[in-house]
Amino acid sequence: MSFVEYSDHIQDGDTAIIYLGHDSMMPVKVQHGAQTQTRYGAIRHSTDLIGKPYGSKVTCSKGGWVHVLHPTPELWTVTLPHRTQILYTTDIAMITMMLELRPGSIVCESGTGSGSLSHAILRTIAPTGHLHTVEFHQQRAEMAAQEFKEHRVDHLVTVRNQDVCKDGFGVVGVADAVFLDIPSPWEAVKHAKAAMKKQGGRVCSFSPCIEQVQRTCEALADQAFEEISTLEVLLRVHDVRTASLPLPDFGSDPTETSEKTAADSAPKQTNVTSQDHDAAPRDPGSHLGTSPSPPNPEPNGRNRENVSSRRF
Amino acid sequence: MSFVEYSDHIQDGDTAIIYLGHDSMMPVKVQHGAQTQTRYGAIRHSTDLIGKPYGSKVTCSKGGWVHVLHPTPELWTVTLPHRTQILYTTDIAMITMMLELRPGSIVCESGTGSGSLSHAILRTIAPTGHLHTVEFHQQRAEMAAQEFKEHRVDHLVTVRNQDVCKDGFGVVGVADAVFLDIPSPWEAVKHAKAAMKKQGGRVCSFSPCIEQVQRTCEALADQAFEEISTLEVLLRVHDVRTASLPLPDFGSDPTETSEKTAADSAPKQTNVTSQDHDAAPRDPGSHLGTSPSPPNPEPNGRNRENVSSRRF
Amino acid sequence: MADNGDDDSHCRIKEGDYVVLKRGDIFKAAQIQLKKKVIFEKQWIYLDNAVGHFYRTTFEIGSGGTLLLKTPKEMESSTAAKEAGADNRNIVDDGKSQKLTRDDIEMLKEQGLKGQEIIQQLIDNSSTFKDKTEYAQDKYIKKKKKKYENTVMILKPSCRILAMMYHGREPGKICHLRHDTLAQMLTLANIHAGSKVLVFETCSGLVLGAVMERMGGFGSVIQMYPGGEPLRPGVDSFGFPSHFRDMLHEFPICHVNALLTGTLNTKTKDPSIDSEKSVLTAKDVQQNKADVEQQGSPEEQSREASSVANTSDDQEKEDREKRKEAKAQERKAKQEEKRKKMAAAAALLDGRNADGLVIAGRFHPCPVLLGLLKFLAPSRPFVVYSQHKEPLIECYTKLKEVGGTVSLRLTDTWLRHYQVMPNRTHPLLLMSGGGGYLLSGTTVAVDHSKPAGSLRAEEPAPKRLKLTNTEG
Amino acid sequence: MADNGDDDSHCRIKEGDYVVLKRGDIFKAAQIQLKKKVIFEKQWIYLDNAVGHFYRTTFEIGSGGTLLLKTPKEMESSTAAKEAGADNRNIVDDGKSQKLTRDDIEMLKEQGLKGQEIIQQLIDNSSTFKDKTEYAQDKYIKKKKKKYENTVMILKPSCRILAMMYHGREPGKICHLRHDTLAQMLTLANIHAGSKVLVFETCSGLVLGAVMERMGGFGSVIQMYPGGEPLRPGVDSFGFPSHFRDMLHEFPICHVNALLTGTLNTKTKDPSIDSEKSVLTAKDVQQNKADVEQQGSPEEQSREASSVANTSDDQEKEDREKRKEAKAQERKAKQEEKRKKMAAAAALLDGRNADGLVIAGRFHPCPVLLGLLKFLAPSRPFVVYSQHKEPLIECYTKLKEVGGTVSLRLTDTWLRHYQVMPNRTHPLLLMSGGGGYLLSGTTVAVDHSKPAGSLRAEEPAPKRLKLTNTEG
Repeated sequence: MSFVEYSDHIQDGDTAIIYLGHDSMMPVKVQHGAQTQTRYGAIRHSTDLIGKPYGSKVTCSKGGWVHVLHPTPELWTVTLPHRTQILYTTDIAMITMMLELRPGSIVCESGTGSGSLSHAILRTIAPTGHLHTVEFHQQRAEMAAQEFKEHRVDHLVTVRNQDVCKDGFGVVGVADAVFLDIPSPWEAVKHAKAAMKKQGGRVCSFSPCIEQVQRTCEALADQAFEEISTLEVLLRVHDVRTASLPLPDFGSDPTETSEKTAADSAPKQTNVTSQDHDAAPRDPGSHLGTSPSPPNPEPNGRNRENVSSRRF
Repeated sequence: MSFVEYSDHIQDGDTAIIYLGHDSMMPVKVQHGAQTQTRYGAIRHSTDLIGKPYGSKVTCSKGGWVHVLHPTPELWTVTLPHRTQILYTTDIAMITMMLELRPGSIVCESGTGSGSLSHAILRTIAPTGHLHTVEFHQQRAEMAAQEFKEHRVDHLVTVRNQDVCKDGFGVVGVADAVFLDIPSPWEAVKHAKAAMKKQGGRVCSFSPCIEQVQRTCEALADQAFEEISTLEVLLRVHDVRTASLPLPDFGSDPTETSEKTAADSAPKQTNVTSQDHDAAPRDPGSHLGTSPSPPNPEPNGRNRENVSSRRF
Repeated sequence: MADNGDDDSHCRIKEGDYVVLKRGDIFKAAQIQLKKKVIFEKQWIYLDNAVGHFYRTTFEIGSGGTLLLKTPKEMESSTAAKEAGADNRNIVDDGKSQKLTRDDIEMLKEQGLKGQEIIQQLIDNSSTFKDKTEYAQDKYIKKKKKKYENTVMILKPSCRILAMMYHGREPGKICHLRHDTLAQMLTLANIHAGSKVLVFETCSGLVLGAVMERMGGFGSVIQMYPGGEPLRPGVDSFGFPSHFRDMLHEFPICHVNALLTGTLNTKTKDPSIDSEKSVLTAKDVQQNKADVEQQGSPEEQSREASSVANTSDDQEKEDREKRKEAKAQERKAKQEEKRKKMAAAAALLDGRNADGLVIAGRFHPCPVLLGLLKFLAPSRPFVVYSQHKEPLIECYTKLKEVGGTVSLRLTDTWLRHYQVMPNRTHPLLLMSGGGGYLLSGTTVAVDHSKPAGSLRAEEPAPKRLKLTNTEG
Repeated sequence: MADNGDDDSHCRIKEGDYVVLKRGDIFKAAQIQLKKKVIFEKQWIYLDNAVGHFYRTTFEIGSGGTLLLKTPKEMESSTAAKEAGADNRNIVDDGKSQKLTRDDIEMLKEQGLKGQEIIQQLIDNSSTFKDKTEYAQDKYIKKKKKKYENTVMILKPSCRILAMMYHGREPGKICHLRHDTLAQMLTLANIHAGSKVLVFETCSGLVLGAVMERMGGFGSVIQMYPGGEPLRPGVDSFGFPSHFRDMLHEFPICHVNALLTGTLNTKTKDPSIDSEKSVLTAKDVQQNKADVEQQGSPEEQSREASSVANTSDDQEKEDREKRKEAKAQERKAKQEEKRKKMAAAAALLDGRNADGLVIAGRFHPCPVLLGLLKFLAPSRPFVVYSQHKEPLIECYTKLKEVGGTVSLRLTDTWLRHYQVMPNRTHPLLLMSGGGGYLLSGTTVAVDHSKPAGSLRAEEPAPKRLKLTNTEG
């Protein structure tokens, strides 16, 4: 198992995702001799997991069963231990597209946070790209580095524990894309520019408040980023279910036979398949972005095109 | 006919709404001897309209037909001559509820604009309420007054041609509700407060830009309005239609009979009733509001509760 | 409304008033009754002390549930942002930042500390508070305030407040109708004073009350109800002046066909001599009972059951006979009352010249709409609410088929709130979908040149037109 | 990507490059071919002069359609807000504020005035411009700029740009798939280098190209296509390096059942000696032709028709024979080519261990999904796009019934842009619904303890599991 390559079988040291039921999952570090408690009972790693194919159904000690899934950045996002507010898949998908990430991309990111986006970036840029991720909180930086190792993506990422607003990304002129998720992104814009390839690239900033977006847009424009755009993506989840609607009884009606037939021939209950949506988007951090575009170091257009987005 | 009372028959001097087809309507001033051209031919008012019941189908000179509808504030909103950007029904509905308008309410409004909201307010506060509407543009104020007369609601409204930010609403201590739709609503907040009953009331401001909303919220808070809230209502219109989806052909499959049956028994075309929505809300002016709450003239809570909303 | 500004008596809370209690975003309808406990957010409250104060006054809930006038602006932002960190890099999350235990807090409460004092204690005992960013500090205070502040504001009810209350507390009871959707309904149906409006709803009377509020006591509202008694507990909560009741009529839909075909007999005094009528009323009573049972009065059921089980001697038998007779009398009186009401409503409906139709609730809207549209004059708006889109698609398709309506629109609205604060402005959650769907349109005189297939729907049209001509 | 920063050759426009032309929000895919006219926004353009310049350079379109390098920042906000009214109270709308007539403007254009010069003329000749508010002035300039500015920017294609281009220009060709929805698909299906992905789409190859872009030349993409030839005109527009083609395989779904049952013969060299195979290929060719015709090559059709009509002498007959034979040869070669391709794809599919499945398009997704899910290994994601919600509800219900999947979600996304400008910040239109719906989920090993009713779906499961075991 690795977060950038599928395996068929569960091995010692893997991180697997236990699927307990709808919207209920947990990650587990697979270790010989270890046990994991679930609400359906214990899972013994040596006998229940190791050597089994991913996707298998595992019967727990209390007789209930679960499925064991291969980790993906998306499953990780909904199961990872939160050390900070995290980015969710809806925003991650949009950021990945707006930054035009692909295998081989060199990406700078700050802050690393809980690593939710980092894993998705690594998945997309592997096997030939690299992620430079900067986190000012030491404990978090260390935990992220540890996770990258456990998830076998550490060869694709450099974690730096520094203040991106003061010290930048630690690299210059290498990045195709820069992502900012920090309280004062405008202070990091010049570092973002410095980290980018001189031919240009894209930047995306994610902020909850409109004032942050405004200041970031200004800073981006000042640094000659072009085509700055701000956007928000919201996810709506539809529940599929069946509802019964009673029919009204207008009483007997001897004169209007057609009317009567229409009323009586209909069943007393009508089944409708109906979808209800979350009253609110699932992802707590909804998404607003400014997609700026990039410095113009030469008059004839070696421009970088950028996106910055913001979180609510 | 009046905009606050239904009549059954079309009379000379009425304003009627010609319904030409889906989303296609036009208003007409009914006059003995007059003609109105439509794409289906001419309508002669004396023979085709006057004396006919509202809702009638009228055959035009080219043989096409239309329906003649009784005017309502909602039909007026989609057919009125635009002298300004106007408020649409989705926002009007929300404003009416948030301002807690009802028969008898005394309301102040500025600007009058094209009178779209004014008509809806008058409908709701008749027969015992009153609308004080202020418009700084002289031509517009005059045209609005003229329309109110034609629509037989002039007894319910006072139109003032003045600058609300400088001169206020022309009334003091009478309003249950105040509505602002002006470029600098914050400059009118103190006048809104002055116009209100001393026991309190509600205010709503409608602005396109977030900066306007921010300044208005500040001004409202300064004037001791309480429970300021900002909101936006968006309308989605669903088209109902039927779509056909071709079925794939996986080829013959002699061994898996059940599979085959499943595939072959299905029709080649499946009808789905599907709804497409406007990619964007119908009402061009979408809606954001701040629902503030009101001055606190006495320590023990004679508060006014207010709403202010803004337009995009 | 049109009162002179100096008489503020209607702005003061009086005994008997229907009011709404509010704390934060939580609302609850109540009536001001002296010495009567009201439960709000798990607390017992006596509202006695509110009498005489202005509406929108905020009270602190004292010991024993009495209301104490809250001194204005006691704290607000006093605690916030005195010393704030620039970011959260120094905060190590070890779950040990709060030194007060749950027991400590309970003790403070028992000592009678007010909410705001408890919050200050929590702040003083938090090791990380001063390192938090201003933003995080604010969030912390808000959260704690919600938990420990013990105040209640008393509001005058309105359709806006009650709609928000129901949607927040018991959305199932109003079929998840959101207040912005209700606002659209009232406007799309052109509800206003002096008109004659049909309402069919199973939303606890919220929709009916909202229509009545918008009509201000002028005109007529006919509640079409599905059988048994018309249910509208929510209407009381609006606290309407008593004359508003004069607007309100009711008609059971099980007699709609009889009314339409002219076979409805509302003249008979004694239903027992009219066999058809008798059948109908028996049915009413039966349905009524079913409804009452549904509403949850199992006592009566069990009482009846036990009385059947315990028949042993004659005395009991006689008693039972007497009770039976009294019940029969009562039932008769009720039926007579009902008959009168129905006659009045029938007279209003008979002209088929109603000005508006509002449908909302758990019944399949398609047959309801097709049945009740017949009572509208031409060129009148109607609006149908459903929690689900599918049944409204059915309505739409059916109406297109049978004709007699124009301007059909199937819509829903999204509601978005924004937080507007210096440097912290942002959109909040988008509420959508859950607010339900609306089908709206306008009636027109029915076209006679339609193909035979749609004859049924076309049939009543000339009648309708004629009625409008003669009675309008 | 991982190039050294100093080699900027890949950032420069070269002959033969696939590029995207951009003006405002309008995009168009094109190829750089010397002396070849390209039509863009109703104008003929020659792209020759772009060669050698950096991507993202903006050109002015000169007379005759040649590109001229635009001098940087020529005007921008130079005209705006020099003298602005405070509000619009003094503006009387009489439709006479612009003194230049349409003819005047056409004349200016003919005189060779550039867009920005024309706009300045319009401003100078507007009697109301200086009375407009700053906001209104800006709006005016923007509007005119859009109309009269005559520039084009040349972009390097990407999935982001092409998705926006298709959605803006020809949404019908990509089944109204919006770029944010495409972004969700690529992420939900965990598309990445080194995996084996099945794609079934009728979105002009946009989805296929997007998947290929995300795989960067590593792994395999198998395009499952409905018959005839696989259609993917949009893939060219991505301008992939040639080795990306090595990833791409194709398999006609009409052979899926044969493949699943092991009756597919891909070994035979000459299709004429294998009757079953022959039937299948004939069908292919026939479908192929139908597709080509649909794609709009009526020339060939009419040529064939005319050749039939004009047969009169032997020479012509002979020619016709020859042509027929040549065609048959060609067809044979094509079939052989096709057989080889199919054999390669079949080998990839045979293991039933694909890593991802992406379905998008106009076919009913339910049978497509159920058919193609069989090729996925357990614990692999799949995602289905449909413009309509209803067919995905069917998929959802069916999958719940047959089992073998978890984490099913039916979703759509809303996209909202914001204008962020000093004092003019506001949300723009909300794009929703029109972007389509997604059903996503993850495969699992199929459960054997299900009731008999779902046996059919359960049947292939052990096979699938075993294959995974032996080949994984």
